Amino acid sequence: MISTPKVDWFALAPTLALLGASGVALLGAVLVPWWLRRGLAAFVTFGGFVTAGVLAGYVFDRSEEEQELLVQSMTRDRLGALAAIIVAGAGALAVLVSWGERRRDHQGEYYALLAAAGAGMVFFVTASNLMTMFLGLEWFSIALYILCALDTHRETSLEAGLKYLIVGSFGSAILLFGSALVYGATGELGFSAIAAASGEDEYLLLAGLAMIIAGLGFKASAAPFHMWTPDVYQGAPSSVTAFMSAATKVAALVLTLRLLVVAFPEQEHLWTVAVAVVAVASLAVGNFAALVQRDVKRLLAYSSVSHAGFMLIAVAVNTELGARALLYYLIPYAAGSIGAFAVVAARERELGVPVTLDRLEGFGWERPFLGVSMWIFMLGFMGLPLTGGFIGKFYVFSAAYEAGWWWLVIAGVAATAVSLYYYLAVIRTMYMRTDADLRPVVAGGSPPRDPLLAGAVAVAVAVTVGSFVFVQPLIEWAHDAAASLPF
Amino acid sequence: MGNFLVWVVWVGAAFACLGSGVAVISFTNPFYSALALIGNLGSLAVLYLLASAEFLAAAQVLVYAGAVMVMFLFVIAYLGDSAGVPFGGGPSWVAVGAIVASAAILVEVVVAIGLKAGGALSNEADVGAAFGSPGEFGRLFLTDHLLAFEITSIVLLVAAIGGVILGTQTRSERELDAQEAHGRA
Amino acid sequence: MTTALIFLPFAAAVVVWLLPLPGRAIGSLALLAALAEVVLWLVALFQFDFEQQFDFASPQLADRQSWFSDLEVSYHVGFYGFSFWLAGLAVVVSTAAIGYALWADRERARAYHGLLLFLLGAIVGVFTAQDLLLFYVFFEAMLIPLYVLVGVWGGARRLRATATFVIYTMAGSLLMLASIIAFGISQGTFDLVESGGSDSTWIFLGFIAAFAVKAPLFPFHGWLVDAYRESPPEVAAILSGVVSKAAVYGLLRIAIAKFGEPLDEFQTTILALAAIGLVYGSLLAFRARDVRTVTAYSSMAQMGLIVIGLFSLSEIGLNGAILQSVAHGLISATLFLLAGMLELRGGTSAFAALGGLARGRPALATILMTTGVIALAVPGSVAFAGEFLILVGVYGVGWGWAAVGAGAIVLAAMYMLRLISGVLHGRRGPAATDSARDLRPAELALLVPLVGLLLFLSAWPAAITERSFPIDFPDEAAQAQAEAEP
Amino acid sequence: MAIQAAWICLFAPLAGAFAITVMGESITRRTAAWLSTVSVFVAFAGAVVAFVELLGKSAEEREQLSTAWTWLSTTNLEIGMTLLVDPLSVTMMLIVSGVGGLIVLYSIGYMDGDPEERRYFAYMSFFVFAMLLLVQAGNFLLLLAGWGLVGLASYLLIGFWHERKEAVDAAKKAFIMNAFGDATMALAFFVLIWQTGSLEFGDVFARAEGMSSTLLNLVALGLLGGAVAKSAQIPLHTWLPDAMEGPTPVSALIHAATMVTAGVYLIVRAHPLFELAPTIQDLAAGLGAITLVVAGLIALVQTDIKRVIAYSTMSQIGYMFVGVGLGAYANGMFHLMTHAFFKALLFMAAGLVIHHLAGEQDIRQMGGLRRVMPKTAIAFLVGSLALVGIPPLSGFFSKDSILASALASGGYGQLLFAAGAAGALLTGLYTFRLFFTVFLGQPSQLVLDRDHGEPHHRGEGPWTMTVPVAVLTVLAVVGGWLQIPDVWHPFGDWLHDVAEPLVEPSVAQDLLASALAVGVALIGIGIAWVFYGARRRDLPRAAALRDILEHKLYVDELYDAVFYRPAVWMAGMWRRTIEEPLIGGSIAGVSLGARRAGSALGETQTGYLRSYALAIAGAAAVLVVVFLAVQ
Amino acid sequence: MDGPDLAWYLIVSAILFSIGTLGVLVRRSPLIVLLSLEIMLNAANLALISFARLHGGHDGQIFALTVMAVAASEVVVGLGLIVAMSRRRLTLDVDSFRLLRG
Repeated sequence: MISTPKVDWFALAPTLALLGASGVALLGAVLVPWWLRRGLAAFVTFGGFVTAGVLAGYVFDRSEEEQELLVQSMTRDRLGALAAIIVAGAGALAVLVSWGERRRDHQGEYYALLAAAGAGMVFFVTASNLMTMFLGLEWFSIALYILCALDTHRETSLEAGLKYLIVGSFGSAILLFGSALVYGATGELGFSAIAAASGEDEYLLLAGLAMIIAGLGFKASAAPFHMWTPDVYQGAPSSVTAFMSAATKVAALVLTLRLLVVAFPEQEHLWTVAVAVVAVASLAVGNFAALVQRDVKRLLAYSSVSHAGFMLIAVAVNTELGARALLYYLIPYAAGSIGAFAVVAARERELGVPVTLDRLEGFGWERPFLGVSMWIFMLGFMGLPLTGGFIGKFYVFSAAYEAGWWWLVIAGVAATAVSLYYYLAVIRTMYMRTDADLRPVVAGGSPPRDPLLAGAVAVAVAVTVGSFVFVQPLIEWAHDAAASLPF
Repeated sequence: MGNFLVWVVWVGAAFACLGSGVAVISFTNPFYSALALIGNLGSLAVLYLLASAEFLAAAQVLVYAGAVMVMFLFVIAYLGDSAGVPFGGGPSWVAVGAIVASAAILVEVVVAIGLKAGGALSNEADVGAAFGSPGEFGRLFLTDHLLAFEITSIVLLVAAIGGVILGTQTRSERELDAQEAHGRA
Repeated sequence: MTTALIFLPFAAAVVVWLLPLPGRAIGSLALLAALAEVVLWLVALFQFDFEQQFDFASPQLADRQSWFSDLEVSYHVGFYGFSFWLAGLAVVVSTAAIGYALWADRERARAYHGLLLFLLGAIVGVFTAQDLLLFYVFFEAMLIPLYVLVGVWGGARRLRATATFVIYTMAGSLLMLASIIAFGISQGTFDLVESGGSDSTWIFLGFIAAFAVKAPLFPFHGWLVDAYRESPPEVAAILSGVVSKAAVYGLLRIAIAKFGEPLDEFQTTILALAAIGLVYGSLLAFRARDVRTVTAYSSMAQMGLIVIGLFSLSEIGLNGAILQSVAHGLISATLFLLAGMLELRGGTSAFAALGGLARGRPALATILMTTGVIALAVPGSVAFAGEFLILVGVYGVGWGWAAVGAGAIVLAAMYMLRLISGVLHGRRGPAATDSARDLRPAELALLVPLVGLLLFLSAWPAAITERSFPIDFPDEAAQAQAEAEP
Repeated sequence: MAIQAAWICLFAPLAGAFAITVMGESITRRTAAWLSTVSVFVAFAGAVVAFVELLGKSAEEREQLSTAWTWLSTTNLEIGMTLLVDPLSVTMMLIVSGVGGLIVLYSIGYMDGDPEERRYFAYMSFFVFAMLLLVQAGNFLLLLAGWGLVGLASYLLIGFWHERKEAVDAAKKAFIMNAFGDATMALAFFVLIWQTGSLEFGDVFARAEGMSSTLLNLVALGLLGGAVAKSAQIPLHTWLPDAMEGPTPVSALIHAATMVTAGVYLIVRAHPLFELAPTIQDLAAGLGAITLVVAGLIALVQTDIKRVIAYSTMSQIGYMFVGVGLGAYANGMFHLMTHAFFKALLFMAAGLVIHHLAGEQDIRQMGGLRRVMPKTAIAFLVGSLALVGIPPLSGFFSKDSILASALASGGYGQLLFAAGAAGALLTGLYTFRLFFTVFLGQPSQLVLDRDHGEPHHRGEGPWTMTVPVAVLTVLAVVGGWLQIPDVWHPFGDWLHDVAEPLVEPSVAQDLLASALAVGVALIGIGIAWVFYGARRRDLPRAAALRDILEHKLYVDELYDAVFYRPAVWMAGMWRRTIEEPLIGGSIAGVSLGARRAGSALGETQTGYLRSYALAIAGAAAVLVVVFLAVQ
Repeated sequence: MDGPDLAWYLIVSAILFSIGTLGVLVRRSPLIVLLSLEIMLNAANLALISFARLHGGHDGQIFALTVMAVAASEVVVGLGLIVAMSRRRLTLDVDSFRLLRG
């Protein structure tokens, strides 16, 4: 006789909402007539993401005390809830961005997979044992593999898909083996249990930890595990890239934080340094490589690598302030990257070709709103004032300095200085070419109107700027979320 | 006596497993590699058995060696010659690095194990007959690891959808082919 | 009050951006907003209590509002005597610049005027910020509009100019950010009024780096010439006249007010850099080939002089520095606007192409001559008063500095006279055709107020010096002077 | 009352200048001219009122200070917009505004027809204002302000004809040399401020005793530097001859009567400081002596009528320096005054000639003008005699009083006396060389042409030009009678309280000095007659000497080589070796390096999927190793 | 237990893992790369199972079972991709996919 376990459905609600949306969209893809599919699927998915966000908000509100459910399968706490909110928001924006995409095949499936991936992430950030972590990871990863390869008629899309799939599976295989070693060393899967059990014997544990860090570093696209990032971001459909760049990072970094802080407090002296080194590597690689890029999506991909570096600084300091910094940083960053890729997508649809820097020439004057928005996103990435990106960097550096990692501050500052060059290059091409040296771009007629995308961009701008003005509330959320970790 | 038999079986299985593994990555023709993998999985199943994971052993044979590999073979057959490509090659530093890296990982893990072997590895817990039995699995999957179970199913579902999507030819592809055909004509 | 002074331009900028009006209309609107800002400043002038003793602990017309509490960062603005004059300078010069933009009828007027107003707001913010982070925010916020203004509306080599300018400046200010963080975290608050002093050399140098680039001090002036040469004249006016003064405020409010030991430690070094910059700038200005470059290098020299005044750490020197800041702001703004007007006529400001413009153009000749002689600090002019105080102050540190400064007066005479003669005197250059008419009433309406202010201050420099530091300057400076006193 | 008069005196000319500038085209040139003239004469009226006021007072109450507003102030230094009215400043006010008024009046005729008359008169009024500010200033900084502003005015007026490169260059040169003087004075003031904490004359003089002798010497030296620059004494003398590029009235006013003598005024004004630094004061006298001789020599070889007079100005100021340098302040000032009269007279007479000959200034083109313009000839003769110091004309009394003082002040003084006597000889020589060549002999071709030219060039010029000349002629004659040794000396008494003389020559010395001076002067005239008047002898060939003299002792070339060229060279060198390669290059280098690094990283991104996996595997392996190793 | 020490199981799994790694890193045929990935996952499984045996807890075995499912899913997607590529007549050689680089 099996005693049915007590499941906290409320904690699972966001995930379930998205799963439901995904299911409906999937059914719609087969059942409803073709002309209705796109609308239905998009609507349902959007609704799913919004619902998930709202529910996550409730969860955030209702769980001052974190509690582990189902023998540490997952944790219900504000950290996960906040991350879930960000992911859901990113997903909702991604849906808006995707709408204008003239996708002709697999419309229903596309949205279904988007929702599924979202669900996977929303769950992933709450996972609190190695198994659920691995499963959640595979869950949204597989969905993303498919999404990347979805444009089967585009060779780059297929290539991106294959690269992502193989390298990703390789990464998760290493993660898995690492988990196995950790399990072997402690006999436990749950994070807190591992923390409790570890200590009597280290070597297997350390080997495992190293491999796990590698696996998670892959997902966070931190150097030197980043190399798939530019290729995949460039090859994948822009809306997918937008979603990936924002949501995957949130999920990966939040879970990295949770895992390292909860499960490996004993090994702090090792992983903090390791993460710090990885962070610096990401800063260097991301920024310098971005300098010479011509393709905008690729450029943004490298920039996301460098941002992973900034956020990993916050992880490395391993303090409550660091966690706060990370969680704050994620908000404007997610908004900014979705917005930026959305703008790129708009230009892509306008021209029907991949967007290189040259093809952005004069864009700022042709489409003032998108141009200014791109401006703001770039400012945010640069970490200039009037955008949340500035406060984010400020917090990260403060955390680093407070924890005594002054050389991380210097590294971050230097990286920022380098990054200016290519972010400004985007602005420059958008605005600063005289009509004389404007090469005629292969633009087709008047730019297609896309209110939904514009709306998404507007929201992203609002978040980017708003997070600069209203720091206090956001930082309080981040504070509460960080408080649920045992520092 | 049983002991000796166990030893023989174990060594045999282990070597079969390793050998087939090597075979998988050294055949030029994926078809043979796939077959080798089946052997590999089978011999692994034996090792599982010896590690008193009966249910897993069974699952291994059925699910893996059965379903999955069949699909593999089917696809390979579907692809035909186009499946065959040069063995390795590419930039030499990749190959060198590959060997070095995998060797390094091996050594490290072995060292780690060896360091631990001095400690706990030799005296494992004694377990009852029910250990690794389907019943246990069922109970655990419906209680403690309910989530894991559900998620697994979701993952499989997503993968299935993916397989379908990627497997079917899309309108855009068809048009592309048509254009190419037109271009050739 | 202060808040209104800061945010009026921002609001106006937004309005200008959003209103779909034709160029001239937008320009006039922006000009109105700027004039309103001037009026607001005058109102503040009467509210400001110059009798109150000067004390960094008590800014006047202050507003404070917590921004985020966990790191003790707040929106805290307020005025001191000296910063009040700097703000006034900013307001006046920006107004003239906007007027010029209206007169020159820039294309894409909405963007242009909006950015100018935005810039004005940011500058006022810098001069009033009483919180380190807020200061940094405004300090950087100045950069954003400047980047576009130069990059979009600038001259032929504007792209290189902007890239150099922005990255150079940012490199400096990022170091400052590091210092700000270090300072704030170690102090437990980022509020300038509440936080105490620090003795950390590195933090000090971080700040110095930013201000040395902004001023600029030798050898951090790599961005200077290109930026001043390529940007639209009115932007160059603001850039050299006002933005560089952000460095003055920063050095005074942060570097000098907060750092005791590092100050004494590096005083000589910085004085040396400033002195080198002074001579270097003057000499290069003397060989420059066009009005803009002369003005560019001369403002480098002048900033060197101002920094000398600041780092004399004597009350006299500080007074002189502030007076000279205001004077130089007005002067270089006028000169850049004049250069722009010359370019509007002849298409160039190169001496080779100009010359002989005095004949038949009395207004142009008078304005340029007046500004020029004030710029070369003819005794009796406000610039002279400023330099005199600065050098008196620095004499207390060492007579050598004063000697160098006095020598620089001669050099200034040399390059300024060269500029005047190059434009006005001698044979007519190819660009000095009859189509190059005398200044128009509109242009005079822009320039006369600036020159008028210069003359007024020449007659009464005490108007500023009596109201910058209404008592003996506190702490280090006073001691320094006391030691210097025989 | 005296004070109000002084204020009016100061600001009337400024108002005139300002009005002319602002009204611009809206008034006729003639109106502008009269506006300026009136403004200066108003100033003169103010001066006279002040003078009378002071005469009425007892010697003690004659010094009055009035501060209108605080000009420049910091918490421990306050400098007011302060006027000082005392016999000395009133004397200067009278000279400046009086002679100035006459010269402005003269300009109306002289500048008639110039397209930019308005500007000219604005400048003139402005100059008078600046000069009055200089002499009325109640503290050193204000004095320096006036000091600089007269320099500015002189720059503007020398370069008045700005199409002419020579004029503009001369103007620049004058300004920059004076700027140097300003700088040295400023340095002196720095010392004073840090030593005495004030720039008020009274405080400074009171507290100066406390200063160390080195500092005192430095201060005096700085002041002397300013004086030398302004008064064109060796070694800062080269700008004055070039300044003759300006209109002749300007030369008369600025470069003869008023501005160039400011150095003398400064020394008298600051005599307490100089007396505390006797070496420097002697140096001043020495420089004066050298200048008076050298300038006299150079004047011998000049062929430009104005330049001859300019050099004679330098030489006469040399006399004044000798005087004040030896502490005979009143005598120095006395000579300053008489010199203002007769030198202005000479210039304006020369101006008449030039005006008559339509701008010709080369004396070799002139001759026999006596017949064409007799009145001018007389005026010029009077001026020359006064300059040479023939009794009973003004120059005689003033110059001989200086020589007497020199004779009275010991060995050094007698040395200077010798120089002065030699100077007297030279004065006679070059002055009458000029007079004879220009006015005697046969009319030159040019003269004849002009004479038979258009009728309105007949005669000697409009009344606006002749009247001032007449007035000055009278003054040049009677101006000296204010002070007759052993008879009466109101001038000396008048200045006695301001600047008490250090030497009181005895009667014998007076007579000896006069006799010698007049004697050598007559000899000089005689030589001039021999060579130029009666053409009895040919000039001795002294090419080398002549060369040196014509190049003003090569001082210009010296400065060119020592200051100007090095500056230019250094500027160019810095641009080439620092600005472009280092400052500019560093930026380019950095950005290039960054891009290089970027593309290098791009290389590693080979696109080979397996290399990506390899990176992960390798990194993981390294991490494991490190972790195990550290443990 | 009878039979060899658990350490030997682990060593086998380690060797197997590195064989798989090697396969992924050197082989150019995507199919064989997929197979090698399978080997890596199975190596992990072996480790899990033997550790489960060591600790006498079921977690390891459960984990292993889920891993099987995950491996299957990866294979499905991978094969789907390969099929799609072959439809586009791309040579099935991972080294040939280099459109995206730099």
